[in-house]
Amino acid sequence: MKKIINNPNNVVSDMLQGFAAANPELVYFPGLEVVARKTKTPKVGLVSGGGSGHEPAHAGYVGRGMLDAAVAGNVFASPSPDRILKGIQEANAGKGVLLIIKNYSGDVMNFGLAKELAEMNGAVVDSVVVKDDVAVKDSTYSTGRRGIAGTVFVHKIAGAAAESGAELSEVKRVAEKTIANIRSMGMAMSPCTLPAIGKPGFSLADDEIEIGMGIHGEPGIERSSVKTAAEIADILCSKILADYDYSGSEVAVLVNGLGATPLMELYILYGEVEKILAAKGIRIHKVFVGNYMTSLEMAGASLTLLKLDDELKAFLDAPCSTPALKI
Amino acid sequence: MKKIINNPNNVVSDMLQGFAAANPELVYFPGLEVVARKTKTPKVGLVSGGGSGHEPAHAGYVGRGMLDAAVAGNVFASPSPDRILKGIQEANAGKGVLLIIKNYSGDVMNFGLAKELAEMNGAVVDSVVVKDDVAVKDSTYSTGRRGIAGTVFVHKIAGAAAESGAELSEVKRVAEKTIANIRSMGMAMSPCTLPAIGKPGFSLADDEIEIGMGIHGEPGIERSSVKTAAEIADILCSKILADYDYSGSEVAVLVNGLGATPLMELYILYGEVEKILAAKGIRIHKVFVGNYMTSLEMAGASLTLLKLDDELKAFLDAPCSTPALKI
Amino acid sequence: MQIDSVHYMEYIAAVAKKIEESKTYITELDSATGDGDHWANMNMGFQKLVQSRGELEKLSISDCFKKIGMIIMSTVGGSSGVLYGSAYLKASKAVGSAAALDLPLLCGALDAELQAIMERGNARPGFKTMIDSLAPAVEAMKAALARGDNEKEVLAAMKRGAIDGMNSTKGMEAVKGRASYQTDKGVGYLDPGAVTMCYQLETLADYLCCRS
Amino acid sequence: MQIDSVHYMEYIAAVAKKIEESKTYITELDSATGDGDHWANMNMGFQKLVQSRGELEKLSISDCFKKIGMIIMSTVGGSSGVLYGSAYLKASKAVGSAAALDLPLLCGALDAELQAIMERGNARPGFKTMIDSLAPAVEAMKAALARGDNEKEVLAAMKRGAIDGMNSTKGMEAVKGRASYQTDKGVGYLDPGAVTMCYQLETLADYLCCRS
Ligand SMILES: Nc1ncnc2c1ncn2[C@@H]1O[C@H](COP(=O)(O)OP(=O)(O)O)[C@@H](O)[C@H]1O
Ligand SMILES: Nc1ncnc2c1ncn2[C@@H]1O[C@H](COP(=O)(O)OP(=O)(O)O)[C@@H](O)[C@H]1O
Ligand SMILES: [Mg+2]
Ligand SMILES: [Mg+2]
Ligand SMILES: [Mg+2]
Ligand SMILES: [Mg+2]
Repeated sequence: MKKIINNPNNVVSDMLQGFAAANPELVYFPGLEVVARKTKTPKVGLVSGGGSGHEPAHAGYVGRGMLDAAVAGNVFASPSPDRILKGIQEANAGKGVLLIIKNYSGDVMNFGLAKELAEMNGAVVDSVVVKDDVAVKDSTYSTGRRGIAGTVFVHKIAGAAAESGAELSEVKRVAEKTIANIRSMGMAMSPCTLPAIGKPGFSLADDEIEIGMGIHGEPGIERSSVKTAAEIADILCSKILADYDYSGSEVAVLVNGLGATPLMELYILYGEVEKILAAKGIRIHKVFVGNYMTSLEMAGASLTLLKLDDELKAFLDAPCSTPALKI
Repeated sequence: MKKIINNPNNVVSDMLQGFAAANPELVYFPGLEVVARKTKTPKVGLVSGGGSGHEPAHAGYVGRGMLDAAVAGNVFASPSPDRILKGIQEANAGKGVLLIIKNYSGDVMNFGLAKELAEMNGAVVDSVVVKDDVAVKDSTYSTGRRGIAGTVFVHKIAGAAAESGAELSEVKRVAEKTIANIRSMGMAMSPCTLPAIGKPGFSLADDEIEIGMGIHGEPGIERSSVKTAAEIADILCSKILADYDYSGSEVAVLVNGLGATPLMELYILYGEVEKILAAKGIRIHKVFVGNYMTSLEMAGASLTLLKLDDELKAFLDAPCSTPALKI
Repeated sequence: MQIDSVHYMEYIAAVAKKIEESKTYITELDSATGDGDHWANMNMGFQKLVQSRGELEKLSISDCFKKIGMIIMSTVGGSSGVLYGSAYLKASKAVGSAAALDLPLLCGALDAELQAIMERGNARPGFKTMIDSLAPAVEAMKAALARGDNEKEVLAAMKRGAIDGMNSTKGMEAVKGRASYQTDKGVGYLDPGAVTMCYQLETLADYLCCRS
Repeated sequence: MQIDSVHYMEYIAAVAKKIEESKTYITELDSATGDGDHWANMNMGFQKLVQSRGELEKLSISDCFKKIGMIIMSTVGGSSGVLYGSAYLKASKAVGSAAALDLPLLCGALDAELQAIMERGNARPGFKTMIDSLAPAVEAMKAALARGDNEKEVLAAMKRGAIDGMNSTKGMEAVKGRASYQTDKGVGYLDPGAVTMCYQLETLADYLCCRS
């Protein structure tokens, strides 16, 4: 395993300590692995988090216009309730706190328990669950769809709503509308290695890619031979457009890199996506291309579409200033 | 070769076409592979560029507060004089144009010839050459030091100077002061593959890294077994601090990823760098951690230090708004 | 027999060792059907328990369970951390003020763990989870106690139930957890959480057998 | 002999073929001492020349050289693009209004290319570059012409000079170009630019020999 790390078991705290040193406007709580804004403003607090290994998610999105606190678990492992509780406390300015949870049973359970604990302490806490990965069938019975890169749009829009002074119920409504309008799907070309394990969790042949793989290397829809950017764009778009009707609407697009895929390839992929959407008469309002929700050093990319209305557009375009996103 | 591309011989135009679609505030000239601002303002024009494969450099730095035009060559190959000439024309608002060149014989020769051609057409053009890589001995006789990630600081500071209305000679003076105060050094953990070639240009054993490697995979100072983040930080800092005296001064730090190295590792590396600089009494004014000057999908990182004075600090902190950097 | 905190922590130490040794196997199982971190999560938690052994031994069995639950919850993380955490917190309530556990009390504690995990995970037997090893173990233990079997027989029945239950996950389709993302729902693979649950129950039975 | 644009483009086509076939070897050389793109750069340029053959054949030899220079400069890029571009532009001036080239005029054109490359690259023989194949070729050709050798001998001398010069780069330390970054300055490797330069001179000599 070749990684720029010290002790494989301390990567999360080592990373956040460096992150905090690089971003003095934020405060880091070692041990609890929580990153929060230094100064509270009287507004609804936003907390997100999850396993580490998805950088810049989630600490990179803490700041004006987005999150108030991010809670990090070990690599690919949901943070524990006590950590999340600390995040809730840091984000709580008396106007209530909204938890933005990605739909993994670990995250749902840990954030759920933390919410109960916070409520016992008298905090007003509500939550939304992001499930945007169309590679997985939606379901209420089973765990259902995974939450992936589309989560960044929820951070941005709910963050702008909270910053605008909206109440908790309002911020939750906007967040849920956003979630309802988001679909994503990814593809991977190489595996990633958990520092504590030292070996890749799976392997792909030299000429093999996997369509629909999750951001923790969870299996996708199918393995296939290497495809061109145009073919990949077509597969991802078809899957997404078949799942939700974006025709005639205005959208925001996110072409997200999984960690080891260079920007050059992400722009080539976006070029193909843009052609497909244009041909379908889907108007593109705003585009994000880069590493927004990664999977350690996995090579690959994901595509996210968000259907916009005037309200969402205003919140998406609203200014924000975080380490990973400035608008 | 696993890359998200179409025809390996068209990666540059495919990329820039996608880039332009994602950044409508910029204009792209296909064939000449030039990206420029849509609207000229009466100021000194700044042009940079070089071989492709270093994204977001250089097109990503075109915009308010940084470059006016970026010129892309084929992957790792300097752009030709006719392309650069177009970049100069796009950047020229009658106040003169400054070329920011990385010190490679190809770039120096192509930008040099383009400068002559532009001057024949009556344009006022001057140039600066960035040579920040301490892995190479400085020299006037030979090609001398390579220009690597420190170039981004030159774009930022010269860009702010130009935006402030300074004259060409002033902008050049500031750019040269910046260049004089910059030192960088990198290390690589995996090779990269030129799309048109399809095979890696070199190979590193599973437990091997290369210290001082250039951003085109040019050889470094030594190959060694895998090292910890603390050891790598120590090697890079020692080399840089031995070459230039930063003691007691205030600096900007850039921990740059080469393309395939996740942000988690870059932050861990910065954490170690920060400790070393703090111990030496070097004050850190501003920190940049991310992929600013890459080498296709190479894994590795580089460290850049810039010594600041009040003038440079003001220009570094000045607002800028480009696809790759917003302040 | 009487099981107090000293005994229980001796058992925990034995499990920690067994888990530590099973890195490759457990990681492969979670990599095949999940995200590959189950061993890393569990191992971190049990190593931490072993480090806290001196302190935990001194507590009443109820407080010992409570503290185990809190340590696991905060160090393991992931799904298993919150599940085992909830389990031990409920077990701590179940054993009340008892100075030590006999087998019926132990069975009650395991049953409390089962209820806690099913609630927190909103899952049932048959979902291809750790529940599928724990539930049959508790059932078998209850039945043996009801039959008035002797201690060795009760523990043997519990162990059998855990092992058979673990093996039964191979043919199951995952409903909860990451294995549910698999197109084939993980059929053909044992559930890693069921395997580590079985390791614990097995080790507990063996440890107590040697002592009785 | 008389060399006009039709003949010259026939030679260019032969070089293009030779370069296209040498992908692995040239790429390995530039990877070992540079950044690995020399073949890709040169091949792109010569393929483009072949595509433009029909148009180039119709031009005067001077305009043909000029256009070749412009095409190479804009399609090859890198160091070699601007160097060959400058070379052909100067050669275009050197041949002036001649309708076709005899060997003395050809020698003058090659000498002009040499001067242009040395100026643009601010390099001299011995720097481990393409110059180290071209310079000795020009020297040898001049000497042969001065001696009054016959055409075959003149071309053979030129070819020998190019090949010996190319081989001499193996022992040289690079002063300019990427090989100069090597701790050992690339000693032990041929310079890729010298090799492709030699390919061109060799092919030119052979092509003209067959014709005379
Ligand atoms: N909802 C649930 N109810 C019960 N057990 C579950 C549930 N979700 C997951 N598990 C158990 O947790 C195990 C995975 O744990 P672990 O890998 O540590 O967490 P994660 O799945 O979050 O990575 C699974 O093998 C399964 O036995
Ligand atoms: N300053 C120079 N003068 C003459 N020839 C040079 C100079 N720099 C490089 N070369 C030649 O160019 C060759 C490399 O060309 P190429 O790989 O296409 O460009 P780059 O080095 O920019 O990648 C070298 O092998 C050398 O022969
Ligand atoms: Mg996990
Ligand atoms: Mg090159
Ligand atoms: Mg797991
Ligand atoms: Mg080269």
